[in-house]
Amino acid sequence: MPSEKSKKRPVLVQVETPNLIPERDLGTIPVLQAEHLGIDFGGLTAVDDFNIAMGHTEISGLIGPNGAGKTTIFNLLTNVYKPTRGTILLDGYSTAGKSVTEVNKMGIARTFQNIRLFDQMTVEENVLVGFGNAMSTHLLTDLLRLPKHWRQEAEFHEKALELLDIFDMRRYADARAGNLPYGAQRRLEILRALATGPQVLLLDEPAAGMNPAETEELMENIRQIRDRFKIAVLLIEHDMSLVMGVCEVVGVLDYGRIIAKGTPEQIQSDPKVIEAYLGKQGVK
Amino acid sequence: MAAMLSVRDLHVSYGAIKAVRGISFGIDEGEIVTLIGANGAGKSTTLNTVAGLIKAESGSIEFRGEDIAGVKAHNVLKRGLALCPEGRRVFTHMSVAENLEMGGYTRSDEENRETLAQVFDHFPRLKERREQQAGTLSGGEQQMLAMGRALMSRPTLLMLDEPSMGLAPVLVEEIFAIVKQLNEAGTTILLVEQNANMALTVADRAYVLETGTIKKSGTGAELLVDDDVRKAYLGG
Amino acid sequence: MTRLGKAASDASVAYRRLPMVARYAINAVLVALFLVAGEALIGVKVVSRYQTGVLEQVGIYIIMAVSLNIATGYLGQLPLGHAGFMSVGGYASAIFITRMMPTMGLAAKDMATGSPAAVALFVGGIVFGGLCAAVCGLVIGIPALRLKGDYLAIITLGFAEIIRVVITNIDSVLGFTLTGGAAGLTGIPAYSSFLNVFLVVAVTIFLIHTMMKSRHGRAVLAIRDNEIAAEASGVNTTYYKTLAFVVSAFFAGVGGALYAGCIGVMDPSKFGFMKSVEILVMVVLGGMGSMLGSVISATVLTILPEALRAFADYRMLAYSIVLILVMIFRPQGLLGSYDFSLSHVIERVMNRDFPWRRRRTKKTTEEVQDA
Amino acid sequence: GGGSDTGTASDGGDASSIKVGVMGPYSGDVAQYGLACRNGAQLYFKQINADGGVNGKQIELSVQDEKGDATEALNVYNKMVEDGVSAIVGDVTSKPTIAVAQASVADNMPCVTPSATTADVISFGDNYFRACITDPFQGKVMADFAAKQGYKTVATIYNSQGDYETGVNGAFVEQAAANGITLTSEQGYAQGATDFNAQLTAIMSDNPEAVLSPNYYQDTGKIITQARQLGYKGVFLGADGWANIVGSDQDYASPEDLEGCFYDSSFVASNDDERVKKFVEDYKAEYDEDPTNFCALGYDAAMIVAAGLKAAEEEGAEAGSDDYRQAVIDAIAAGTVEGVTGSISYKGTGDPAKSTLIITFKDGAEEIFDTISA
Amino acid sequence: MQILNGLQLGSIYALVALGYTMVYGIILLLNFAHGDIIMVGGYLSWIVMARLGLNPALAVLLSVVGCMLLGVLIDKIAYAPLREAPRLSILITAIGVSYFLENGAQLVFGADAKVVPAFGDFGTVSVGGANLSVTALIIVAVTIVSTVVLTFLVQKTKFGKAMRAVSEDMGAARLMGINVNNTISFTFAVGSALAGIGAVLYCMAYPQVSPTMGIMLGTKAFVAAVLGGIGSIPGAVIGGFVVGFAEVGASALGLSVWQDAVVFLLLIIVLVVRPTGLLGRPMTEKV
Ligand SMILES: Nc1ncnc2c1ncn2[C@@H]1O[C@H](COP(=O)(O)OP(=O)(O)OP(=O)(O)O)[C@@H](O)[C@H]1O
Ligand SMILES: Nc1ncnc2c1ncn2[C@@H]1O[C@H](COP(=O)(O)OP(=O)(O)OP(=O)(O)O)[C@@H](O)[C@H]1O
Ligand SMILES: [Mg+2]
Ligand SMILES: [Mg+2]
Repeated sequence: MPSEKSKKRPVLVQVETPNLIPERDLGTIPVLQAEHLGIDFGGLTAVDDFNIAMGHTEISGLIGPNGAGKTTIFNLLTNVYKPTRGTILLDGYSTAGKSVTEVNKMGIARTFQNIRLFDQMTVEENVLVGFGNAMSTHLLTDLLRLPKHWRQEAEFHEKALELLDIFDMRRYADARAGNLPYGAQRRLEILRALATGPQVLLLDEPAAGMNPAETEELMENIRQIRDRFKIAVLLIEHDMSLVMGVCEVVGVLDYGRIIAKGTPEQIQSDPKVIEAYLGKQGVK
Repeated sequence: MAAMLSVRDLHVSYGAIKAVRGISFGIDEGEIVTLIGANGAGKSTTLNTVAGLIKAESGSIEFRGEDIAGVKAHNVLKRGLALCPEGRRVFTHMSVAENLEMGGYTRSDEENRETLAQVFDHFPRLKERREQQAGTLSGGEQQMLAMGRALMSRPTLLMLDEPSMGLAPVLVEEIFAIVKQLNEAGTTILLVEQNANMALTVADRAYVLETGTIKKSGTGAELLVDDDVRKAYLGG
Repeated sequence: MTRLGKAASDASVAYRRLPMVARYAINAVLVALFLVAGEALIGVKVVSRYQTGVLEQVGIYIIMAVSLNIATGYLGQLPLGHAGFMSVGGYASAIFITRMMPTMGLAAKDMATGSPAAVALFVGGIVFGGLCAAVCGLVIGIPALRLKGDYLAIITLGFAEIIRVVITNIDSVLGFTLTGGAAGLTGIPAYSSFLNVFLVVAVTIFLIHTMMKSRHGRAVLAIRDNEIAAEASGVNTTYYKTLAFVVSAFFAGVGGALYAGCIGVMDPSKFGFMKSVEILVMVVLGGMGSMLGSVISATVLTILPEALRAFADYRMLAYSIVLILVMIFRPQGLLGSYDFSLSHVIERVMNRDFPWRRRRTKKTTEEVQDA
Repeated sequence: GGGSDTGTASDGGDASSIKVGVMGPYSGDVAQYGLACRNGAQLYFKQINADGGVNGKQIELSVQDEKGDATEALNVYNKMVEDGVSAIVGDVTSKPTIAVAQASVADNMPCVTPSATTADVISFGDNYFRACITDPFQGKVMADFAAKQGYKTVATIYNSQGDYETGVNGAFVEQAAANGITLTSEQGYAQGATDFNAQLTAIMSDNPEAVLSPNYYQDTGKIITQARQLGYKGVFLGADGWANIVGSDQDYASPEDLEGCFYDSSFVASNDDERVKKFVEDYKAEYDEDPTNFCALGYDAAMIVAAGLKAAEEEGAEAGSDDYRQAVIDAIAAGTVEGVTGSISYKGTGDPAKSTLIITFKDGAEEIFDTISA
Repeated sequence: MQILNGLQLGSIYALVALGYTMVYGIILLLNFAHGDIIMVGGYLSWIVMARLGLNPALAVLLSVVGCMLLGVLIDKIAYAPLREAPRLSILITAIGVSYFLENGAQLVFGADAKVVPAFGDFGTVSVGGANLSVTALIIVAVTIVSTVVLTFLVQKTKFGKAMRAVSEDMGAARLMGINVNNTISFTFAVGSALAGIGAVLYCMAYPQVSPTMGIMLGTKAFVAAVLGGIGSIPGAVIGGFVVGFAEVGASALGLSVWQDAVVFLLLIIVLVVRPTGLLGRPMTEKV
């Protein structure tokens, strides 16, 4: 079972590979594959016949007008919504019938469009909650403060700080997450998702509310995360500079259906996409 | 001509946190003025204070020659000053139509019928979804609803707090087009934006806010080419 | 691109910390000192019998408040049936101990002597009481935790009322003597003393503390702060909600067990909704999620009605006014979510980090915010 | 009035006074009983002080509220012991009284409860006495009375969460069976219930000749009113919880509805007995209201305590000593007190041997129907 | 016969539950003091009729107006300062107010129950052979009328919509030009007036008032409101009747000792099957 496998999977091992080219179509199983995915809300078909196959270290983008169904797709992929139709395979295993928690343990982590942090907890604690998947002490061990408890706490304290370093956030480690500036909150959410040890990271509008300078830095960070941990990233974004700058493949969604797919360049010049989404300005 | 809205030496705090530290600015009738600045600069705090949601610590806010500092939000609105708040804040359990109806709370039914038609012209999507529960709208749809709702009170000064946040590029364009349109139709506009590029393009004048104080001001065109501004807010 | 926050990390290295062993040792010594001093003062009658009695109740309500705080302050739910668990624990332990006494050759007055058999029976009794309450917590928790907010509140209230009706009626229905029915359970030996009540308080606080400062506790807090995000971060929300609820019920049962041994009578009608509310008031008044807050407000609110005796007929009126005023002027509770740590205070002293010298450090945090 | 009018604590009071504790619920939902007992007891002690006190010493009262809660009752008890009381009048309701009774054994503190009727109360030690008769005794009295009246079918309706009500009900049901009376239905209700129509409708489907309502007067008032509205014409039987149902300044059930019903009690204000008449007069003069059963029991409990103290004083025991307390207990156990609720004496237990009155309602007034001697 | 019993009891629960639901609907407060407001209403009726010997109509008027004012006053003094505070703090304040009213009433009126004189001699009517109490019929009728009026008020009037807007987002409601404090006061006035009506009906059916009478009545009505889906007006009414019938039904089946347990068990079953009560709107949160 994948969940058992993923339980044992060490988190955040930095994979040393010189080759950073996405391994699309290399004959390996896609890390994430969805087929004919669809969901209806009452009469509204929010998503219909959505297909995706992602390579293990691919950065893909999902764009589309407001209300196109992008966030809904994330909710389907993480089993927050049960799909009306279609299948989702993670590393070849179906996620059907799994709880949100189990899907996360299988290897899909996400952030939210409207930030959802553990506001009252510290930044480090937020990350440590994510590390929960990798921690293994029994309740009694913790209650009685056996040596194993101390060893594990120390180990993950270090790991958490290392992770925070990615976004240069170590200095915030003891701050309350809810008190962080907006941009830092968005970044912390990404780190928390990373801490759960995913194979696929879903980012819902990570650059929302960031100014262009911050966005640029974020772009760099996303690449860096992919390179260090060798995971796939799927992101939703309205900020075209980010999408065009970092994504290797982009899908365009409108009214719940994919209307175009391809490299950023292809998308940018697709008249359908310009009409439905980009507008004249979007093409800069 | 005296400014329509003039804010002088405004200070606002949340407990120990000083969010706004003595800012002064003015808006003339018919202008589009924008406030830009980084996260946490105090932009929303300024708008909320003008709208009467937050109490100022000190300073004066004059609207059409009348001091409105300390006037309650519902009375501020009656003077013709509407705020479309950050984060949309639509009434999630009410339908789109009911949300718009609430927007016209201080207006007569007849006036509302007219305004509603205009709002639906600006935002056809809202017309399509008039019976949908607002909470289930997508982010962009909710933003449109929030703007439409603010318009329902027929304000003379409309304050918009990050109206383009989370919107598709084509919609951002649309929103700014609407902003211009509204302005041309006679509504004075105070715009707070993260998307400084667009904001400066449409604005007559602009103020740059940094940690609760005004760092720079000028016409939109001036600031668009200002080096410091470009570096900090325009990513170039 | 990763620039390391150099200054900040230097600062954290420079800050001297107490080793964990020392922290626990200091606290253990303090608890021991408190117990020994208390016993001695009672022994020489500086602390009178009346005061000792009130102190024992203070200890019991501390356990009730900190245990409810798990479900309320830490898990973020609003259970209104805590008194139900208290009564289950009280009855279970009282029945267990009274039934076991003959078997173990103990008489009622031996329970106070501290002989090994009595101690074993005492421990067995309160653990048994706690376990029975925990089982009820499990039975209640499974359906209740599917609900949110006020619906959870009312369903727990409902369960507690059912527990009360059951305790009142099972004797007459099943035809044997177990709970004493409406007449109550009487003749419970006085097995709670100042010493063992406060020993149990210390153990309870220790265990709750260690649970909360571990991955399990963090999972519970995460659920409180944002359940959807917790689920998406791999927290098994069903498991941890149930766990928090059951642990909360367990300690409530322990509190009830001590109560039975302290008062000597169990009256089912006293464990209704109002008792649950009384405990909830302690938690909220102290500050949700603050263990020290719960301890302080349980102490104050237990002593307050006694202290207000001088107001005679007006004392309950005075009590209610105090309640309203405190909430109006300190809506976040006496301590908010602040929790006291002696070790942190000692560390501050070690690092000469005093409030009057903090202006400089504060400025740096402001700069951090502005950045 | 009330409150803690204690002086500073000193063992046994000073030479010129004797300290006595009076406890009960003076706030909370059973406060009316506590207050009634307190008024009765205070009246008696006031009178005895006016007459020169006990053995020339004034009685000094420590009056404490326990809200009807066992925990507070224990606190109050401990406080009183510390304040050096020589005896206690209290507690009032059963559970707090039991808590106090259990704790008081070790101190051998003489206590007289005016009104705790549960059988248990006096079983923990020899130091506890009560002024009232017990629940089971009342149930038995009424079952015997029902048999004597020749009722063949009876039903009961009682508060199933009250110890008093279940106590009387249980004994009645048992004795009724022994007396060959058919119990058609036994209906419980919850504490605080106000609507009894459902239970009464169920009872009336068998149309029993009599219905026992062993509840307090407030509930019984509603039960009888609702039953009559539903058209029930039979007899209602009750216990001393009924006392106060009519008279004073308001009627809990209309006199017509009560006509021909019976209850047992040890006190009725309309009694012709000279002692009762004087008590009623004195009480009215002091508090400007009619005394209830509880007032009378409080008064008698105080009388019993005073008699015990008098004997101990005369024996010359040292106030506050073990001997003194034992002397009080011995004197109470051996003596007889002519109280306003009858002649009270103890025969080896803390339960009094005293006569019981069967009271009925005739032409809108209470009247003694029978006296059942001890 | 038992059906009318259930209707009468259910009507009173329903009316009280409506008050809970109104207040909950707007500020998400479980107004623990609601039952005690009814108690005060009961005493007002008693004062007018028993103490002053005045007309029952005056008693009805004074109870309703008195409760209304009391409700608004409680809001202004105890709840309004806490609008921005955590919800639990207001809950505790409500508990404080509840204690205050109970103990205050006991000091003023004494602990013992007072008998409220009859509002009139209504007798019975016979319908199809059964004797029906007119009092019970009046009670049922008043409840139905109150529900209809209230539903209209909340769903159709501008003021009602303002109430809903305030309940969702006070800040946004202010921006719409809604006077939030007035709206909340109005809600308390309506909810407490319902308590006043409830008090009168209660005294008609069970003519006694005592300082603690609000506790049990309040708890049952609270259960009714939750069972129906708290915040929902028709839900409160249905909940009231369900609780009324459950109690009567339990007694009719010979389970009278377990009456309370039956009611709460029913509540639990309903909530397990429908986590937001019979008519409560599902609490979906868009992710
Ligand atoms: N729980 C729900 N119930 C009903 N409709 C829903 C629900 N969730 C989403 N929808 C609808 O599905 C559509 C897609 O919503 P979604 O949130 O996925 O849009 P999106 O592409 O993420 O848009 P945005 O970029 O504005 O965030 C919208 O029209 C929305 O109203
Ligand atoms: N309710 C609040 N309580 C405490 N502090 C607050 C609150 N709201 C804002 N602040 C603080 O006040 C400062 C100014 O915030 P404000 O929301 O006005 O900034 P902004 O310029 O609108 O930023 P953004 O672009 O993120 O919307 C920030 O430091 C923020 O943390
Ligand atoms: Mg989205
Ligand atoms: Mg802002």
